Amino acid sequence: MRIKLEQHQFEGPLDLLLQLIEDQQMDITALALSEVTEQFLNYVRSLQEKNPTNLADFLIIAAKLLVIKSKALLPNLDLGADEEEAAFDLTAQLLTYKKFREVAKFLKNLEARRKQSWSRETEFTDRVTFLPDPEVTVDVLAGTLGKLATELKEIVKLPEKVLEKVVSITEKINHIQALIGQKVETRLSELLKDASGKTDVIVTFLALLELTKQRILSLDQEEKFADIIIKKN
Amino acid sequence: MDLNKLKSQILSILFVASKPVSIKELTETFGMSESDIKEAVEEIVSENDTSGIILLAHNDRLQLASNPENSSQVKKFLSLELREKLTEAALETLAIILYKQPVSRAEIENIRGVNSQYSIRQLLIRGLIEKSSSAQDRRVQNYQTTHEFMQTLGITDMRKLPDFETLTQNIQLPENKPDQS
Amino acid sequence: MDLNKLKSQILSILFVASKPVSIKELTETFGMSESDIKEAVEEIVSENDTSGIILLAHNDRLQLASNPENSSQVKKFLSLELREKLTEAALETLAIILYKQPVSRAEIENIRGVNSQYSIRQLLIRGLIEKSSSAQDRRVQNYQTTHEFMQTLGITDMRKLPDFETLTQNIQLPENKPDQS
Repeated sequence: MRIKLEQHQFEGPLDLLLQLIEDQQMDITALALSEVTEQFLNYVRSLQEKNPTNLADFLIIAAKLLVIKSKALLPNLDLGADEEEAAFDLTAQLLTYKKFREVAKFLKNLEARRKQSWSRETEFTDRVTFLPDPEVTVDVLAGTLGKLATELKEIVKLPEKVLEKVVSITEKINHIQALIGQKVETRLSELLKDASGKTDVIVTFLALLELTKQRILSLDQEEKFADIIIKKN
Repeated sequence: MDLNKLKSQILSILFVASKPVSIKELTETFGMSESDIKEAVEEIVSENDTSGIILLAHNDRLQLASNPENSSQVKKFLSLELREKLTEAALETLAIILYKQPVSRAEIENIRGVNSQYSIRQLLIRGLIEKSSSAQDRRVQNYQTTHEFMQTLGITDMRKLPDFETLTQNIQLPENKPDQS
Repeated sequence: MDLNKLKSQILSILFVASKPVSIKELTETFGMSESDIKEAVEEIVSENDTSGIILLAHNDRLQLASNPENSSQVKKFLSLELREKLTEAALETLAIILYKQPVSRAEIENIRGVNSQYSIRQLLIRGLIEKSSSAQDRRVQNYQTTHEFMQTLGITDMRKLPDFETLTQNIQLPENKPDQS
């Protein structure tokens, strides 16, 4: 039975990928992984609005899947040893994750027994002795609080930082459409010229796929391995 | 019920209760007769004679206590415990209470991002902080520094604490965002 | 010293202590070797199955607790609420910390494939995990499980948990079956 992906809350990209592979009932090969890439990317698109903070984590795995898919389609494609190795580690990563999910299930079963134990509230009012620590002065305490304040600031800021990292796909779609409106046609290399990292590249690809699907753009390649030409329909 | 099982359950209850419990309360919980409960209690009393935790039964009220025969070791342990320096965790907790008092345990834990039960106890035992109930909600337990500790620090007015304005402003709680992993 | 006497004295100390007690604190109190203390501790732990008050030993620290088998009676008597259920994200994070401890946040996130700051923070505030103090490199923050973890899941002896290999021996990804096409 297939789970409707959009309605299911996945704990993360590996959770989603395991589900997709198990749905496919395929061997875990590069081919199987490249088969589910499209579904994975579809989910990532839907995630944009639902839970943008986790989007970056999904995009990292999406990048690995795109590498695997490209290699399956174009075996001669050279993506650099690091990228390829990271992508093919995905199988090992999935297995480790699956094992820990089994441990999580075990813990859940322990919890479901509803057998808990409690410690005791020790009564110590009659033991209270005023005993300050001579090294603890007002300045020491002010310094400690200052450090806490700095740590807090970082915690509050972190989700914002994660969000900054993710370029919104809609924004990217608008950008590409505007660019093509001016030029009628452009090249992929042109679009990726200003990409500021792996995440940005993935988002550009996603935006392109989306626009092609909506038949706003068409993609063309003059010969194998040549730059991809993007045209307005 | 199996007598050993009943004895174990009574001990668990007395341990967690940490205050005297009457035989009557136990008969209600177990739905058993007073004589059954008393039989189990008497067995615990005689078995625990040499144990570190003994059962005191007085006027049908039951309470656990540490065995007085071990009192010299217990005293030694407690005095060693008191002589310890304040831990880093206790220091953080104390700093928060000093600047934000009166402040609740939940607030302290949200600021520190860790459970602070034991730090609070350490500070209470050493007389540096004390409980105060919240004016708005009597169920909320708040903490404040003791008068003695403020005197030791030489503070008469909270507002004169170093960087009082900036520090209290910067100690703000991160919001809970339950949709995140 | 007589082993039974030592066991009794350790129990008395743990009974009055207001926090988990380290093996080191006990060696100082008794002026005895670590191995003597540990022998007595292990004997007490081996009686955990049946006694109403059990000894939780974890990361060389000791704490008394009620027997989880008596959970429903204790709960009923004291009208306690059971602890809130853990979320899937918290369970995953806890699973990794349990079998990899002490473990860093980076390693947890690498296994889960997802930012785990929020889960870690929730587990820290609930006291189910703590920052590990014995880290070699102070800049790397490691995490480990606590006594509260044992109490929440009703674990009486960490050594009785199945090992990771046994627990996950049947877990595999769909295998390569040649000639499927």
